[in-house]
Amino acid sequence: MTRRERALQTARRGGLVTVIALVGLAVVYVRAIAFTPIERTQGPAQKIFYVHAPIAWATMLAFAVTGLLSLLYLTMRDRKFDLMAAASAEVGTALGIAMLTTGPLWAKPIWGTFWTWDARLTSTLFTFLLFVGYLVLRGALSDFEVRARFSAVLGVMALVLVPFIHVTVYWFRTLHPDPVVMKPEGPSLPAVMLTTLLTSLIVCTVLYIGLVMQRYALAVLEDVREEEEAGDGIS
Amino acid sequence: MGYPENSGYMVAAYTIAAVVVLVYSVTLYFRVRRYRDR
Amino acid sequence: MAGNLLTATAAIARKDLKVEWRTKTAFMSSLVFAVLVLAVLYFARDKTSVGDFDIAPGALWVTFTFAGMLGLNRAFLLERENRALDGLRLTPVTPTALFLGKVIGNLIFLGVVELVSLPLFILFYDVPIWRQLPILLAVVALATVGYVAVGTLLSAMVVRTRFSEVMLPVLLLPFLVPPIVSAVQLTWRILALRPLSELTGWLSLLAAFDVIFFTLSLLLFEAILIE
Amino acid sequence: MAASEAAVRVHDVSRRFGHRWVVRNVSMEVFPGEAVLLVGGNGAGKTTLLRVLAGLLRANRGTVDHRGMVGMVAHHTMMYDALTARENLTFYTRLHGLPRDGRGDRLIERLGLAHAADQRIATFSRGMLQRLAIARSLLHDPDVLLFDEPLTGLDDAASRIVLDVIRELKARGAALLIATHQLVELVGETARVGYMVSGRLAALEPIGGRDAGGVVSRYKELVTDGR
Repeated sequence: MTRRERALQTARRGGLVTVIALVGLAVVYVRAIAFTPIERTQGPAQKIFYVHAPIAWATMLAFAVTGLLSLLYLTMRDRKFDLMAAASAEVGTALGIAMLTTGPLWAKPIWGTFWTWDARLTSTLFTFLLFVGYLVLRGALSDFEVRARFSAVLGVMALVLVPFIHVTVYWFRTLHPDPVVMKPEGPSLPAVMLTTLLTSLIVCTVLYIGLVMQRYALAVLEDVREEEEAGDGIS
Repeated sequence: MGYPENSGYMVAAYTIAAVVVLVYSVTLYFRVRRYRDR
Repeated sequence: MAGNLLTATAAIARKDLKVEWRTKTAFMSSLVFAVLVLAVLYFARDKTSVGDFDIAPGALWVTFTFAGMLGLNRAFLLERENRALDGLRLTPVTPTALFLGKVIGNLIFLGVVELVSLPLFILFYDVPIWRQLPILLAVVALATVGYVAVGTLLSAMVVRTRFSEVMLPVLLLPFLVPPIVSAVQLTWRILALRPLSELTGWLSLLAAFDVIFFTLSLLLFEAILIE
Repeated sequence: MAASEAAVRVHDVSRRFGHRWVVRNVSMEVFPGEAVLLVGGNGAGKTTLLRVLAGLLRANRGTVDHRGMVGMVAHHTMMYDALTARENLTFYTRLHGLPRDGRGDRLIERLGLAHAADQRIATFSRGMLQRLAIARSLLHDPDVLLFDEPLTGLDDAASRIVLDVIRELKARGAALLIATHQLVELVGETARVGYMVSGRLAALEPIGGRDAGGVVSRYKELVTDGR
């Protein structure tokens, strides 16, 4: 099986996983809208939580995977890790867009403003910008070996930075009295709401896996084409 | 009913999330397919 | 071996500063930038509603951060001129010495920009600074070390791309959040003459950031030099 | 000539940039006191091979080992325009960890640059820069010297000085590898010629009394065989 065929196979499998996840998402939608009770104090807008939190989790998972793979690439120098890290970063950025749109839509009705500098929202924003920078750096480097090494360095730095950003933003946040009455988590979720949330978490994780498999396969296919175009190798 | 009437935000958030996820999934599928024909 | 590391680091820092002293381009642009930002922030607010006190810490650190970023790239653009980096790599100088030399060069460069723009800051914002100067300078030093270490590492990468001037801020800004937010918080408390106990939290965060990211940047620097 | 002990040994070296192999399966040796010419069209891989030998580029495959220190003179001077000739050499002396015994000044003298020792090299002509680059590459008494187009852009006087230095180095037992298009001047100094054709060492053979024209026709022969 050539590298190309293996990549196409991964892509097919990834496509299947993605379809399963999308069906799962539809199920979550139906369950959240029709079969989960409306929260008394926050109203239907509270249901955004069942979509926003899992997507935020998948986004952060994607970025963490990129960071770990970057570390692996720097130690093992295997291009597979570089291509996977890049795939995970792109998927994370795409999911991040959904995260950063649903977040404020949830904050507005619940907390009164589209953007409150809540620790979690802010640190996810900075993490998102960090990995947009990662993709921008990759785009600016044509030699694939330099691109792999430099993005791995940035990936590792980003991995270590995220906890720092969270602590900084959290300390910054709690020192100012919270202007809003209700805390997002509210009382611990009743069982039916919790299961909706958990299913959504699983679905979003599966979705991430399906998308990253496809994007990784695409990265390999692009690399194979580049190699063919470069002409003959060495004896 | 007693709870604030803000379902509009929910509808907006659910649609945007679905659109983003679907658009990315579909574009990814077609980006890969371009390499499949040869 | 250690002797060589010290002499090489010193030689690189000296050379950077001597070249900068001769050309002064980056220094002047950083300085002019600092004055402009201080002035703009000072005049761009309604004095009645926004007191000196509220804006001063933010103004100081926006000035230092952006003036600093202007100066960071120059360190490695210097090595790209005439491919001087190749010359360095032909000598027994280790990546560690090169990194330390560049960091020290950048620190001294930024230190001078900061020291020159600090009196301007005092001139613009009449905040009670004299008694607190030592602790304030300590905070300035701690924050600058943090972002210069990361900035030096990132600029070593960025100068090898086509648009390094734009790329450095894009990559560096997220890394500025911990040191700069801490510095602003500390500056605000220092200017408000708050007790030391209120400073320890942010000081420990700043110190932790410096130690972790200085070491990390040092370790990762070699991976950038390999061709 | 110590037949067995090569100064630099290259074994099956290949190097690629991205997916393109620029140097393919090159094996060669250069012996002390010998000058080897490396000829080939632009893009044949001469410069890349030299940079791999100098240790500036990693070989993706194969090995390079050299006995003793390496010096390199390339198209770029690897020095700092804002510094003077003397300052540049002092800087490199420090990086090599060498004693400041005036070796820089002696080399400046030897290469006919005494009159401009304290001028910034930004004001230097192409010939003066080339000679200063040679001085830089000789500071640490290297056993192996790599020249990339040493005579390009030099006037007759400067070329004569460079040729004298090459002769002197050979006499002192250094191993020289010279990539060049200026065959007329250098053929006389050469023991062997290496012909690079699209990344491969098509042939490495004694010059066999060939003059510049002879080497060129031999090269054309190899290129046609190659196709």
